[in-house]
Amino acid sequence: MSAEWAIETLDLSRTFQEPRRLFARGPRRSINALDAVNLQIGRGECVALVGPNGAGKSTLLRLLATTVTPTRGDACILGYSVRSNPAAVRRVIGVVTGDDRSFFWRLTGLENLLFFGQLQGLHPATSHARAVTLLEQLGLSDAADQRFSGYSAGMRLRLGIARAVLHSPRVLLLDEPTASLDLRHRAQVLDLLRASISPDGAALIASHDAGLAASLAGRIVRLEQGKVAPKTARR
Amino acid sequence: MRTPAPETTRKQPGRLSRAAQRDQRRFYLFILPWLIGFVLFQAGPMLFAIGISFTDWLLVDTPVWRGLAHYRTMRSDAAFHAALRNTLYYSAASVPLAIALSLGLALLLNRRWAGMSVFRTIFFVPSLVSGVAVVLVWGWLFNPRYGAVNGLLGSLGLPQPGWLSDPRWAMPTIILLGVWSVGGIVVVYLAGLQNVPTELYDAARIDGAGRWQMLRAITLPMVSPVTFFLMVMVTIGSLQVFAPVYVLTEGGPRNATLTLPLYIYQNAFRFQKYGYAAALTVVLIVIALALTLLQLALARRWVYYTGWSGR
Amino acid sequence: MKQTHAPQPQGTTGAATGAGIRRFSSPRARRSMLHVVERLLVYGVLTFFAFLFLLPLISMLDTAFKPRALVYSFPPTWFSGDVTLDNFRFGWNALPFDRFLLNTLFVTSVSVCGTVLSSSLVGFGFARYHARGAGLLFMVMLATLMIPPTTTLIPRFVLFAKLGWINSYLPLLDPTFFGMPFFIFLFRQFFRSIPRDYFDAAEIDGCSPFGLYWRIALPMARPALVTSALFATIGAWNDFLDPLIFLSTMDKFTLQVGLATFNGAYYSQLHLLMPMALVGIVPVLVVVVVGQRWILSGLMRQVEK
Amino acid sequence: MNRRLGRRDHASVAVVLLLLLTMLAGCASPFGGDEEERITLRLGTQMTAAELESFEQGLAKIREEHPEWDIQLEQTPQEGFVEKFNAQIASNTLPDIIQVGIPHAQQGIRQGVLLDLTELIEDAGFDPTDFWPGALEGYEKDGRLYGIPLSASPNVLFYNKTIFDAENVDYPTDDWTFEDLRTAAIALTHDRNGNTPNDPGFDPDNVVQWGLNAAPAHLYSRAYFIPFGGDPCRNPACDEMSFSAPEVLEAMSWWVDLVANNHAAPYDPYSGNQTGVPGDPFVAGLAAMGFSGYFLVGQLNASGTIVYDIVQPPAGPTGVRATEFSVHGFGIAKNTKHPEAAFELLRILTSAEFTSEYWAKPGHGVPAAKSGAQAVLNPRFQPDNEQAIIDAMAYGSAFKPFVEGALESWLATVDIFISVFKGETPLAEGMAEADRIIAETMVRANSGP
Repeated sequence: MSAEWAIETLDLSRTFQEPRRLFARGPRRSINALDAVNLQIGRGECVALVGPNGAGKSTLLRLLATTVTPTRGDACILGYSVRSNPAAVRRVIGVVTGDDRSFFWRLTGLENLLFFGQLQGLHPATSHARAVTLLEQLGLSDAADQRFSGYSAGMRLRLGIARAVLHSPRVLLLDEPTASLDLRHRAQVLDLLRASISPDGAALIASHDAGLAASLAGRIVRLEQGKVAPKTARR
Repeated sequence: MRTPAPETTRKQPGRLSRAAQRDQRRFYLFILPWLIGFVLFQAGPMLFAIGISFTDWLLVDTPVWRGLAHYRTMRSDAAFHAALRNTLYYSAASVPLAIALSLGLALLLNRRWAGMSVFRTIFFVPSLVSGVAVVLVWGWLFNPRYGAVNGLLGSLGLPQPGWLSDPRWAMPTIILLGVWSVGGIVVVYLAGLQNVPTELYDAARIDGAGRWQMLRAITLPMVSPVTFFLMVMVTIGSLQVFAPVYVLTEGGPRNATLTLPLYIYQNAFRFQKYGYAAALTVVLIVIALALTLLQLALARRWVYYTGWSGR
Repeated sequence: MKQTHAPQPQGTTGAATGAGIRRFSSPRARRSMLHVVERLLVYGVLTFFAFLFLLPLISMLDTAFKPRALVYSFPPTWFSGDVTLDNFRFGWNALPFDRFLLNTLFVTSVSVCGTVLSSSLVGFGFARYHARGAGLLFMVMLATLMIPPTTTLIPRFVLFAKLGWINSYLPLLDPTFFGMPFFIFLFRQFFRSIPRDYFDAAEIDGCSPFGLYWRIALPMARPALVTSALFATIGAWNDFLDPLIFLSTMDKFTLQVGLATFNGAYYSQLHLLMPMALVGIVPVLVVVVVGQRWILSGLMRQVEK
Repeated sequence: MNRRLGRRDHASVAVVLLLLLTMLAGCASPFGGDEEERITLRLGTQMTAAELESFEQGLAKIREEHPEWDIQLEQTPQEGFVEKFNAQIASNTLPDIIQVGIPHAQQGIRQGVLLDLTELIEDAGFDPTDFWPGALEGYEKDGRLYGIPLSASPNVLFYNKTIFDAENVDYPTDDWTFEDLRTAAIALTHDRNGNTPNDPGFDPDNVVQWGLNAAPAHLYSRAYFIPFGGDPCRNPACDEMSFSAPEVLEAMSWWVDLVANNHAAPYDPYSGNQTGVPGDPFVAGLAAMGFSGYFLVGQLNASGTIVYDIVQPPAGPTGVRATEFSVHGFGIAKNTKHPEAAFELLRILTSAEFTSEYWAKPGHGVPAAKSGAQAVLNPRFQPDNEQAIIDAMAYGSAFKPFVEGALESWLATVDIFISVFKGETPLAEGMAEADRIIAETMVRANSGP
């Protein structure tokens, strides 16, 4: 299956319902986190996703990463629909989320990468070599054999980036990849990301970091209240 | 899980650091309620039971010192041997059965489909109904002549065992009855499954993990502290199986369902041999302690605690 | 709105609707087939087990609602179709069940509060702090669970008789405020699956040890909290031996002791025992249904994020 | 920051301690005391709900007539009575008056916690000869009386009229001998092809209807042996037993014959060999006859599905009859502060007037006082022949043996009886083994504390 766009969304919407509470009165509130977003990202493109907190950036990334299913609409990544073929989508994407609970806290950084490499179906030797290289590129070599629970916030984030690019995915979905990084590590991350964007794929980066957007992204998309803000849709 | 990395946090042998001293103080502060309660309500009766095991006592007189006589009696007591054998048999069969079944059911129930809450409640109901009423009902259901169970088996053309009246079937029947109240374990497992971070599943799913892989690599290790808890508790509970054998079989037929707790009860309240009953209790506690220590020792190999260094 | 569209296998009008885009996802049919099969399988297995689990309850219901004569007829008749509420009426009036229910409610609510508060506190101590002797104490605590309750019954009765507590609720309620081993262990296990960082971070922010327990540990172990409350409720509600021994007069009886009064050595009033046993289940059933929702509300919260 | 932490530390300690102190303070609350001069009498019962209902009516009347007494009813369900009784003995807190059956009365006597009533009886001019001797003997030891029976129900022969009619067999009569019983039992037994045990093609593995549901299943089955002249008890207290004495073996062989050769009675001690338990063939309408106590009357009348009547237990070859009582009665705690008042209350509770009004008429049992026995005659309900019960009272006796090791001997020998009846062990060999075990388990009781 081929597709013109690396990432394409059609009326992509997601509504969240307030969690059911005991003794709550009245109907449950629902929140439109994302409201009919239409977006096309071309091959080889790197797009920065900006907007205030709560604008729906994370939701959009989660929808594209197939961890949340759309309420309405659909999105395609390299022609694969997140709705009907999430397995195929997962094979082509690499994701960074800020969640440090997505690692095994009692395993070392390297062990964590090897575990996820194994899930991705990489050959153990390949996986190990690639993990060691990535850890070095991200300045984590010294901490490779240290338990994840002992990592600082910045180290956790960098390990997350290593995990995202471990299997050389064609499409990168990054949520705040440079938050809480010092300048040296930020530069390392930017270098790695620049090198990791495949000409055949794309990268979508949600960030508050204006510099990152400027240096990495060819285009900025602005989300406001779950919608694409019209003026900034194209640069 | 895999090889443990060297501990990075402080830990030096010998004299306690100030932090360790502070930890120590706080530890005792937190467990103070239990310590007080233990000394007030439990230590006494426990020591009393152990003490009585070296004596003959008839409730009203002063206990007569018998030394280890009761423990020597056990060696040649055929009923005790039967009770020991039956109790271990019950544990060995019912613990894995209960754990596996409840984990399986919890995994099936842990989804947001319609009707799941109904199923969850249904599985929990048998553990709500306790006491004589339900044991009597078991008696009816498994009555070899008129019971619904044999009626059902008969209409399916299957053999109809004598259940509780057949020495070969009696213990399996009791085990089956025990599994019925597995609903409580299911609920603990459900709570444990709730504590597994969904982020970990998301990350693994994005990285292409299948269901089987996620179950083996994430769910099982993440609920392993709960599994460990349940294994210890279910084992201890299985060593105390009493109500069904007491009400339904009184240990029969031919001692096939005589369990250690029932034999202890019979000695204390039927035969008025309190000393011997206490000695049997000590043996039961020793067995339970040994099994628990074994489980604790093995736990290091398979129980995964997030972020806590093992003890 | 968009004008162009990605080339699609089947060709499209280009209408930017959810329905339009769905067409370029051919594996959908197969996937939903799998989905249906999975659902059927899961529901099938669950229904099978549900039937097995409900058998005794069905039998009880059947007994409770059928006319007295049929209760004692053998071989038993199942679902005669003859339904009556007489058994409930006679059962309710045979003994002061309203009193029993109130007593049980009181005993249960106090002991649940005691159990959950004290056990979570102690469990936190065991989970969070390293100390000399902690391992030994933990084993001692577990050891108290290993004694068959009938063995310590007489020494306990002697103790409470000396204190003058017989025929009061103190022997039932008091121990619950000093931590129940089962629940201590449960809380320890759940607290240990909370990453240590949360506590370290809070401690650095000036949180007191009690604050760590109250504001970090308890909220994060909400499923455990609800689970233990649930178990404490059921345990206290169904407790039989202790109330039976420590309570003497009918005005103090709990439900289970009252129920046992229908059961004699020679002759049991099954037609009254079964309906009243069912009535006794109802309050705990409500607690279970509500409690389970609470345990699982964690799941909803995660999705919300 | 450290100091602040410290303060919070203390605060949490304070909270915990406060909690504990509150609890301890609550614990210290004393038991209610007596302010008046009324005599407090604790009355311990172990009744079922139905028994309590009528008993409390009677008690209300007593309270009215004796305002000087403050009677506190302490009820324990029968299921937990043993535990409570023992705990009360150990803590020296037995109620002033306590309801006990024979085994527990005998335990209380052995342990010296029941009051010897002999003097009180004499002082009060109370006449124990108005009680059936078989009911009274359960409360006796060495010629002293420690309790008074309230009710005593003998086992009688129940028969299902419908089955007798269908098989065209004459109903049992009070003159029956055990040979009449055997003949009828064989005629009433059927396999699923309709053959009786006397027919050539009889299939003993597929019996669908039994003639009799009874067999001596354990060492308490004394009444099954006595009519044949084979009482296994060797002395009045029955703390010596023999099942291998020739006359006992002969009596036993009659029963083995009935079960193993005539196939006229089922042998399945764990699912309803005893008549009156749920699932037993007589109550199910699948056995023509069965031995049971008075309690079965209430149960059968409640279901109303079985048309039946009763007769006395059959006589043995020499005309001897025997039956056993299930007895309930009251004793007085040795440490009671008010022995006279307690005895007066006990006397009222066991009097013919009280027991016939509040025990026999509601159908709970037969008054142990002879003058109250007529109260069981009830023309309105089945059975018609209630007189059989009163007649059986005369030769009824208490369940024996009384001794401490008896329950242990019983449990230890049950299997031997099974294997003898199943033909796995020869009769003489099995009974010799039973004697060996009985001698061993009863030895402690005989040597005594």
